[in-house]
Parts: sequence; structure tokens; C-alpha cells
Amino acid sequence: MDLTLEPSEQAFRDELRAWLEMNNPGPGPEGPDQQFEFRREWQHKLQEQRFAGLSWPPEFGGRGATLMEQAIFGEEITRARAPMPANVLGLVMGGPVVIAHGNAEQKARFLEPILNASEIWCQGFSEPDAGSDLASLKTRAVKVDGGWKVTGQKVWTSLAQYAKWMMLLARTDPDAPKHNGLSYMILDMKQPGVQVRPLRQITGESEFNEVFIEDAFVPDENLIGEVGQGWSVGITTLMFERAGIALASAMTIKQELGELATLIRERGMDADSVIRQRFGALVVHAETMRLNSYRGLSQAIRTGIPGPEGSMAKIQWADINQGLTELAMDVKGADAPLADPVWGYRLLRARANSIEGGTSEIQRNILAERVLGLPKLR
Amino acid sequence: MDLTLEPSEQAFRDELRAWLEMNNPGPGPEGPDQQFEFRREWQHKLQEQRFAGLSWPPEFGGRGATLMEQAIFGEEITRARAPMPANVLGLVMGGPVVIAHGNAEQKARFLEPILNASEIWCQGFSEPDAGSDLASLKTRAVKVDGGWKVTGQKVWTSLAQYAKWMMLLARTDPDAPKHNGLSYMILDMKQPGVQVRPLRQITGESEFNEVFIEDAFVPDENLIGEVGQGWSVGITTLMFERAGIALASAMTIKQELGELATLIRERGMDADSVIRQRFGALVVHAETMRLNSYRGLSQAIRTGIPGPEGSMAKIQWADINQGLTELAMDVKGADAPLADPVWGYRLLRARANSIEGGTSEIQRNILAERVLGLPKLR
Amino acid sequence: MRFDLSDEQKAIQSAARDFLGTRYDIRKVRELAETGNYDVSIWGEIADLGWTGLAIADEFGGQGLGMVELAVVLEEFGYALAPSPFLSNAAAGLLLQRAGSAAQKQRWLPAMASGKATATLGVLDGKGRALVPDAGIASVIILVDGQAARLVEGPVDKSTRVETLDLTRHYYPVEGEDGELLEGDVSGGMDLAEVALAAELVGVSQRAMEMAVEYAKVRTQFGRPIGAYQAVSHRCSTMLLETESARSATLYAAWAADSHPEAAPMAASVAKVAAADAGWHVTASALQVHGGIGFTWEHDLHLLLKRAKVDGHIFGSVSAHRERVAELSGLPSLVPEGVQGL
Amino acid sequence: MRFDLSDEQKAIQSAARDFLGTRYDIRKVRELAETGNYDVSIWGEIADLGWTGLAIADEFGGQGLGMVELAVVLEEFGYALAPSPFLSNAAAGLLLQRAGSAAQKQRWLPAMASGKATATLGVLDGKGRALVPDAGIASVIILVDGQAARLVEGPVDKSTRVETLDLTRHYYPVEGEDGELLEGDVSGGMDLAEVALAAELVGVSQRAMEMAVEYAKVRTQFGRPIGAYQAVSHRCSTMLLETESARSATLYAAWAADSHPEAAPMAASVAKVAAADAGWHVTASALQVHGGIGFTWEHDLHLLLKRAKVDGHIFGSVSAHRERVAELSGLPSLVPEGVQGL
Repeated sequence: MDLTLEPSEQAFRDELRAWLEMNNPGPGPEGPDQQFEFRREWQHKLQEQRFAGLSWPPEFGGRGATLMEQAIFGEEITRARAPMPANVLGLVMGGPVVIAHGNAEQKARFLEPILNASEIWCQGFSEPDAGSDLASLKTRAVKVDGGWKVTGQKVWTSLAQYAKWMMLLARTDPDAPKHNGLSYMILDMKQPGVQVRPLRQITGESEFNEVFIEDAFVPDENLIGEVGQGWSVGITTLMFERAGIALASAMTIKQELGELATLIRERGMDADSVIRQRFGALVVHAETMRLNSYRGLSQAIRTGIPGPEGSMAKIQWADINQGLTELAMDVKGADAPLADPVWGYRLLRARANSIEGGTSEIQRNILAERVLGLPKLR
Repeated sequence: MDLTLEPSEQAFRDELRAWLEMNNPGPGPEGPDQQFEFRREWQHKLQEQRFAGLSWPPEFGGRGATLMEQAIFGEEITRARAPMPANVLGLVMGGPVVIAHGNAEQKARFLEPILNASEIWCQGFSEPDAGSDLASLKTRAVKVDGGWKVTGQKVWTSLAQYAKWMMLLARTDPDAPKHNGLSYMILDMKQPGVQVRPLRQITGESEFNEVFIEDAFVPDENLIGEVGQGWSVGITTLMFERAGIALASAMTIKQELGELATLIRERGMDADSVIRQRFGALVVHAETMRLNSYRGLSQAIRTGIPGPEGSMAKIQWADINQGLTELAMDVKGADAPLADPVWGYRLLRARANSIEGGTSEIQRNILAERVLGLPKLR
Repeated sequence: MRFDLSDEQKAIQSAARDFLGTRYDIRKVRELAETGNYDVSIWGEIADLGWTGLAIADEFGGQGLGMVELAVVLEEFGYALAPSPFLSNAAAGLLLQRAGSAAQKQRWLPAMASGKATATLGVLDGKGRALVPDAGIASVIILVDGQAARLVEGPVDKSTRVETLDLTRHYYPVEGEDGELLEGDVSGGMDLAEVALAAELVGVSQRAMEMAVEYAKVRTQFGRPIGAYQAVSHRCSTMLLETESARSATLYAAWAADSHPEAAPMAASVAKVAAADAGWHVTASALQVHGGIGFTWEHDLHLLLKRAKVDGHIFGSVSAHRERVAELSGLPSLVPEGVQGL
Repeated sequence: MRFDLSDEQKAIQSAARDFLGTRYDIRKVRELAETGNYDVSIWGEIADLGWTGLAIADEFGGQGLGMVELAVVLEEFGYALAPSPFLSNAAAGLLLQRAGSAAQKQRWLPAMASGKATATLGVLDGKGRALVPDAGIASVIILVDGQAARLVEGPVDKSTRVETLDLTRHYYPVEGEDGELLEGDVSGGMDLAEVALAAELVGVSQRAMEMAVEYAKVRTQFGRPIGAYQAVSHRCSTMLLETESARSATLYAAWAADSHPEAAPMAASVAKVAAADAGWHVTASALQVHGGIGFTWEHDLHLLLKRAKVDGHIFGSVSAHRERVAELSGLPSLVPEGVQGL
């Protein structure tokens, strides 16, 4: 039991923190397109220090950072309230998949444009009828000469409007058992068979898109891994993504609890013991989430792979966000109804936290089946 | 929408209330056996006014009370903190079953001794392996000359130590689908094949028993209804029992909330706004439980049968009892650990409330399937 | 005893469900919400149906029916999520009738009963401001300040409308200093207003629950309708329990207001707390049942969710009513009067 | 960074699990509980293993190990539900070592390290009384009163033992006026005591969770193991989440106490709240999973449930620690010091 950082990790953190203090570009412009271009610039800046391809091996332009360094990066960039790089999905998921499962040509073709944000990536896994039950996805890829013809619909696709490439899970064998018939391929978004429609959320903004795919073409050379191996190619990246995100999420929550404390004081509610107890309970919950995440990270560092215990922090994250935004409403009292880009927005946004990235119900199934060994419902 | 009582109901309540004021014997002696004899006397006293056989038709010695009058009785006897009659299960379940499904000889044989408490009844439904899944019970009744040989084990059998008769659900056809193979019979507890063992609870007391039945004999004339019809004979009584109990339970909760308010004041916690909010929330919950029960009663009066909505009050009852006893512990603070026949006892006893009489999980299944029409899990 | 609507009350309920279901079809609701309008023509029809005067006494040209009948109609307005000043007008009418002087009542109630004038109601916060629904179209604005209330003539300038979470109702900030005092039973009148609000919330909850249950029956994942999984079905059971509890509490409070005045204050606070809690819990829970689709603007659920959240913060606060329930149930307040207040 | 036990710490854990599992087999625990005894012979073995001096400095004859090692052993005492003065003695030792004078430490710690003397700890309530575990056998009783603590010599008369919900530990009411003052860091010492208590509660929760999960795998109703139903499996997931959260918080607080003192006060309060809440929620939830059988005296679960409940009410109150967390997280207390206090 030793939570101190290694000297090299400490050095990495200090260097990163100092660099962020000098280079943090701030929140950037309003407007989604302007914001996106701003983040593209920011990615260039990050990549000058090899912070964009943080986890990538040096031979592909990365920094070869350890899991611990990746976690530190997530924490620090959040702490600094610095923006995320534009091509975040390519950096965190697409690139690592190509590196792990791609061939030499694919590496040569795809990696560099991810790093320099000249080609943006999005992820095409979820479908309208395949949410929690992702493996039931229906988008079909039919073999044709030189490649595949793809037809189907994807949903919750962030960055699709900017993306050149989609990480696509499609069904290449409709007769195989459901996980086995899937393949992982890289779809060119800039072709007539691909239509992107923004999906407006209850918050009013559009973080996500629907993508309608009709007879779009994927050449053979864009298949990653073997035909029928798409599930295992795609799913491992999701676990690493979660482990990396947990600590950054805990930092965000800490910041928001700090803002909530400010709100409580400003509203003169800091003498109200009911509010204080609710706030204290949230902080306790947030601290245990942070510590659970550290424990999970520590385990992942030793075993090489994040465990199903990560579902705990995911459940906690949603619960805490929902609880803290509800408390903020009660603190605002008679002003709670007013549209408010901070707390009003967050209240609504938090409702999705128990759905996105695997519902809390699915996370509880994972804990029950994979950690506790309880029987799966058949 | 009119919650005023009919003049006849008002008169019944006033008469009952006045009578209870004059005749309430108080809590009675310590010691289970002395207490039981005291309640036997009390039943005699009640039956002088035909309050014991309250719901029974006058020709069988009852008062022919309406559902509303039964509910008033439950509320008033609870309000007066008067004891329950000794033969409560015979009065509320055994007698009504015999009246509804028994033949003339059975009515002549069984009813009078229930009313005068000379023969106590207990209920033999639950078994160690048949709790929530009651219909899977295994106690077997094998046809022999002139009756049935019964072997099995029953559990959670209150009053078994005093009982002459058990309302027994036993499997008479092991090959029939599980609900269809059951029959309802009346077992003589005073025979060598029946052993009663008290079941000690976590509270330290023994409200219940285990009953071990080995080759006990039930004569043909003690079969109630048809062979194989036991499930429908037995189960209807449970629904009526619940409707009658709900209002009395709401009254008990009201009394306990009153005692809790006293505790809060005595402990000087009545200026603590956290305690006040928790208390207020419990009162709101208790009021809605009471009102839900009234609504359920009102519906049962019109339709003649209590509906599945009764599961709502059952869930609430358990939640409220558990919540209010936990609040009492927090009010007691540093004294909470001390053994306390009031709050310490109730804290432990309340844990069973979400299990006994159908777990809260089963009640939620009932609401989902029978009120909301959601699909049953297969 | 009949803890249920009478045949006459059921007829009102059914008429309201039919009328509002056609006039405020959910596409219409969405259109009005997104354009920030009410539909004035429907208001005329509502007045013609006599609902604007439902609980206003005969002598003022109303129907002289009770709080139960009004609650029945209000639940349907909530169920339909009608963008309409019906709630604010009804609540103000209740308060005016209970607490206004003879002259005030004579002046305003007949016009309100006929639908020619509308009134509204706001509760002042600590800084002398209130967020008042529909103040931009109301002829009368009643501002409540603790146990006192004042009447000012409206409407306020429509351009002062502020954006709230709830797209289906229009709010205006109003400062409250002047105005004629209402000298009667303001507290009793506010209790009626809270019951009216609770009734609307019951309707909102009912609608959200029905949507969730319907979806749980048809949405299939892992080879089963999701409603067959206890994570979903028990969630729906809890929604039922909260909605029915709020309904029981509201009907009882409405009945008590009409027929059992000594129970009315406690009953009103219980209804307020139960309905406000149910409103948020049930709509948020319905969103969870729907998963991602429930988080989209295109789906109608968010309109209910937002109405429920805002409804939980207008008039008195839920915690103040919980406090009042404690106070009326054996824990007399230790705080000098006036410091708390609803 | 290693948020997990070192190999050495794991060896201690495994030794403790093995030793306590044999010495405090659950039948033995039940027998001791029902007869109201501890087993003195086991205490001698515990001392021989060096656990009585685990966290006592070398200079006083202890092992000089850290709070993490002590927490590891305490979790196993909780898991075994050992009827033993180990917790009270350890907690008092931590406080004495942190807050005692050189003379006080010299006088008592060596005897405690060797197991020849035991100490205990109680927190005075508003009336100057404390419910003190194991005061009937302790040579030293430390009574904490806000930020002050006094040391009195024990033991108290064994006949003054009072019955509590927890059958596995012995409590005595002690009045606290006299005694030598502890002049050092009482607050820091109490934080250590709370972490010790939290560690025990983690063990209690772990045991209850394991029992529930095991039962859910073998108990069949409606043709399936009940653990296949989400009403049960999700309940078990929540038990896991609460138990692991309490464990993370406790290990962190123990590590902070040893290695990161500026984080120690907050970490101790977080651990206290998380572990006390988990203790009751998990044991009560385990009872629900067991159904009727879990409500019987014959089943072992109630021994855990009762220990958890009582543990949640000794030392500082959970709400006082929640308040302290708020205070340390951006909401400075507005109440003059000394009015609240843990």
C-alpha cells in the first residue's frame, strides 16, 4: 500500500502541470465548429510534446506513456480545465486498435493523420435497436469485389460531422452466433452512402449524431483483424477507455463539488444543516469513487488489463452527478426553474450519465456476474 | 369522492370505541403462555359483542360486518392499543375458509370452537424451500384408507404451540403442474406425527415455529373444497387478510411516529433540522400509505375483492417501519447500542417486514405484472 | 366512504381527458413549446366548458364545484402537459376566493369565471422577487409573502419573460412591494394552490409512467422485452407506487379542503411533498427506462421531466412543507414565527 | 503507486484470516456471544503473534508497523466477528501513542504491546457518560470529551456491564470526570481510532456480502437460483460497491495516517462515514437476500447485523463526520467551535 508516485511519474506530472500552466488555451470560442477548430489547434500543440499520442509507442509518434501516466494526464488536463484534443476518439481508441490489430499498411495509412488531427475519427458501435445489447447490432456488411457494402444505422456517434473515418462494427456473417458474426472495419465517412444527422439532446445541444449508412463501401484493406473477430477487437478498447476516464471524471466531480460549495455559500445556505449533510454525503461518495478508481488503476497496472470492478466507479459517477445537480437545484430554491447554463444544464445532462457508456443496470449485471460470480439470467 | 362514514359505520365506530374504552384489558401479563391465556379471555369478552367473529355471518355466530366495519375494527382496536384475540388466525382465515368452502358437517364441527377459542388454529403454508415460491411446496399427502397420510415440514407457523388445527396446504398430486396438485386440509396438531419447535428470531423472541409432520393422519372429512383445489381455497384468504390489516398497520405506524416524536423531543433533538426533515418525510410516507390503504379498501368494497394494488401499502409499511426505527437509532445517538425493548427491538423486528407476508420483491412483481401488465419473467 | 371519483367526477375527468387529448395532442404541445406560445383559441373553449369557473362560487358566476373536481381537471392538464395558464389562473382564483375581500372578489372572480380575465400567483423570495407563471397575460397578479398577500394589476410586459427549464409554461420575474392587501385566509388559500399544483404533478407523473411502461413492453434487448427484467419492472413498480401515493394524497387534500377543513393544512402539505417528489422521481425514472432515446429532444419525455422539475420549485418549497408536516405531527417548531415561512 | 496490500501486508492478512478463522470459527463466536464471554486463552495467542503491539513503536516494545497493517488485521477481526477486546485495545493504543505524554506512553504502551495490559476508549456524551467497550477488563480507560481526553485506570466492576444489541462485544457505562489529561494530539488520535473502527466494519460487511452471494447462488425459487434475478443480483452489486468503497476509503485513510498526514483528517472522516453506512446497509441487505432464514437466531447473519449497528454508534457520530467532511470541503463551519464537536 503506497500511493506515492514513482519519481518518473512525479516528474511527468510536474512537467505536464508546468506545461499546462504555460500553454492552456482556456475554454476557447463559442460555436461548435469554431470550438472544434480550436481543439484541432490545441491537439497540434499537445502533440508537439507528444501528449496527443500519449499512450502510443514512440515508433508511431507517441510518448509510450504508462497507464499511470495516462491517468495522471487525464487528471491534470481536467484539473487545469484545459480542453480535450479534437481527435480524442482516434487518439484513445482508433489509433490503439490500429496499433494492436492493424497490419503495417494500415499503420502507415491511418496513424499519422490521427495524431495531427488531419483526419478525425468517430465510433460506430451503438444502433437504435442495439444499446445495452450491443452485440445484437444489425448493420450489415456484404462481401463484394474488393471490399464490403455496408448498410445500417448508427447512433450516439459523436464527432461524426467532422469525421473522415468511422470505427465500424458490422455484421459480416448473419448466421453466426451474435458475437461471432461481427467484423471491425474503418469506414470512409466522406462518401455518398453515409449521411450524418445531428441528434439533439434534452439539453438543447447536439453532442451526438445519427449516421445513416446505405450501400457504403469499405475496401478490404480497411478491415482490422480477422473477419468475425470484430467483437474482441472493438470491446477491449472500451475497457481501457473507461479506466483512463475514471480519474479524470473523479477530478471533474471534485471541481463541480467545489463550485457547488461556492453556490451554497453565495446563496447563504451554508448554515443549513440539511444542505451541509447532503453535501458532505456527496463528498464522501465522490472520494470513494476517486479511491475506487485509483484501486482499479493500480490493479490494471499490475495485471495489464482493467477489471470489471471499473463498473463500480461508473455507477458512482452517475449517482454523484445526479445527486449533486439535484442538490444545486435545492440550493437555488425559487430560482431553480431559471434556465442556467451551469446548473440547469448539468441537471439535465446528468440524467444521461446512468445511460451512456453502459447503463447503470448493465454495470450492475457486470458486477454481479463477473465479480461476484452470480448466475447470468437465461 | 367522499370519505365520511355512513351513519351506520359511524355508529359502529362510536359503539366500538366506547366499548373499548370501557373494556380494554390493557397489555396483559408478561410471558407468552400467560399472555396467550389472557388473550383467550379477551376473545371471550370480544365475542360477547360478536366482535370476534366480526366478518362471519350471523348464522355462524358472527356479526356479518362489512369490509368497512372490519377495517374500522382493525383501526380502533389498534388505536386503543387493545390486544388481539387469541385465535386470530382461526377468526380471520380458518373460519372464513370453512364458511366459504366447507360443507355443513365441517361448519358444525369447526366454527364454534374457533369463536370461543377452545380450539386454536394455525396456518401451514410456508416451507423452508417454498417461501416466495409458495406453490412449490413439498409437503405430501398420500391417500390412505379414510384419509391422507401427511409428511413434510412447515415454517413460520405462529401459534402452532397452542393450536389444535392447522390450515394445511399439501401436495396431493405430485404429477400435476405445481399450483394444481395442492389440496387444503385441516390437520389435527395433537397427534404423534406432528412436532412443533419454536423458531427463535433475531429479536430473541419466538413468534413463530417450525412444524415437522411425519405420517400424520388427516381424515377425509377434513378436506376443504375439492382435491387439487387447495391453491385457490387458500390464496383468496391471504388477500382479504392483507386488506384488513393495512389500515390497522397504518394506525400502528401513526402511533409509533407519535412515540418517535416524543423521543425526539425528550432527547432535545427537535431543533435539529435534519431530524425534522427525516421525520417529516416519514410522516408523508405514512400518510400516503394510510390513504392508499383507504383507496384500496374503497375499491374492494365496490368490487368485492381486494386488488393487487394492496401490494403498494405492504411495500410502504416495510419501508416506513425500517426508516422510522433507523431514525430512532440516530436520535438515540450514543445510546443507540443499548438493548432497548422499544426501539432496539423494533429496529430488528422491522427487518422482517420486507420479508414476511410476501417479500417487497414479490410485491413489486405483483405490481409490475398484475397492475402494470408488464411481462412475467420466464 | 368512497375514496374514488363519483360518476359525475368521472364524467368531468373523461371529458377533460378527451378535450385536452385532442386540443393538446403532444405534437401540438411540442409546437407551442418550441415557438413559445399558448393557443388563445383553446382558452376560449376551456372557458366555454366552464372550467375557468369550476371552483368559483355560483354567486360570482362560477360553477361552485369543489376542489376535488378542480383537481380532476388539473390532473388532466398535467397529463396533457397543456401549455396553458390554466393552473396559474385556477390557483390565483382559489387564493382570491379564500383570502380576498368582498370587493376584490366581486371585481375579479366573475371575469375569471367567464374566462375574460386571467389571474396568476407568485411567491416572493427573500429578496422581494417572485417568478410568476403567465404574468405576461394575467389581469391580476397575486404576490404572496409569508402569511400576507397583495394583489397587483397585470399584465407585466411580455418582453420580460425569462427562460426556464420548462418550455411549456411562461414565467416572468415580478417585484412585489405595492398592491392591495388580501385580508382573509392567505394560508388556507395557499394550501388550495398547492393542492392544485400537486394535481397537475400527478398528471405529469401518470403520463411519464405510462410512457415508460409502454416502452418497457415493446423494447427488446437480450431477447426479452426489457419490462421482463426486474431492474426495469421494479423501477416501474416504484413509479406506480409514487404516482398513486401522490394521487391518494392529492385527492384526500382536495376532499379535505372541501369537506374536512381541520385536516386540510396537513393534507395540503402532504400532497405537495408527495407530488413534487413523485413528479421528479417518476419522470427521471421514466427517462432511465427509455435509455438513450429518452435523452433526445425528439422524444416527448423531456417536456414532462422539465415541467416536473420546475413545478417542484414554484409556490412553497418542498422542504418547508416537510417541515410543516413535522410541526403538525408532534414536533412543534422551535423557531420564532416569521423566520421560516413557506 | 500501489493501491493494494504489499506482499508483506498480504502475508499478515492471510495469517490473520487463518488464525481467526480457526480460533473464532462461527460456532465458537456464537457460543461466546451466547454465554457472554471472551476467550482469554486466545488473547495470549494474539499477543504472541505480536498483534497487540502491531502499531506500537519499537521503543515501547511494539512492532512499529503502520496503520495499514493494523487495518488489515482489524478487517480480519471484523470478518471473523471475533468476540475480543482487540479493537478497543488497538484504538486506545493509537490514541495513547498519539496524544499521551512520554510518561504515560512509557507506563502503558509496553504492557499493551506485550498483551499484559489492555486499554480501551470511550467518547463522552453530553451528559458526561460514555459507553465503553471492554472497560470491565481494561487496565486503562481513555475518555474523550471533544478535543480533550483523560486517562483513568481500570477495569470497572464487571457487574456493571450493560446489555447492547451486539452480543459479541462487552460494553460498560463509564462516568468521566477525573483522570490524567492527555496533552497531545487527541484529534489526530481519534482519527486513528475511527480508521480502526472502519477497518473492522469493512470486515463485517465483507462477511455479510459473501454470505448473501453464496446463498443467492444456491437458493432456488421459481426454478432459478435467486441470484439470477436482478432484484437480488443488483442488490448484491450494491453490497459490493458499498463494501469496496468502504475498503478503499479505509485503506487510504490508514495509508494517509502513516504517510500523508495533511490528508489524514479528511480521509478518516470519509472512511468513518463510508464504513458505518456500508456496515448497516450491507448487513441489512444480506438479511433481505436470505429472506426468512436470515431473520432467525440460528442463522449467523444477525450477529453481523448487530455488530454493524452498534459499531455505527460508538466513537464519533456519522453525522458529525459528514459535517466535518463538508467543513473540510469548502463549507467552513458557521457554528462557534465547541458547540458541535464530534
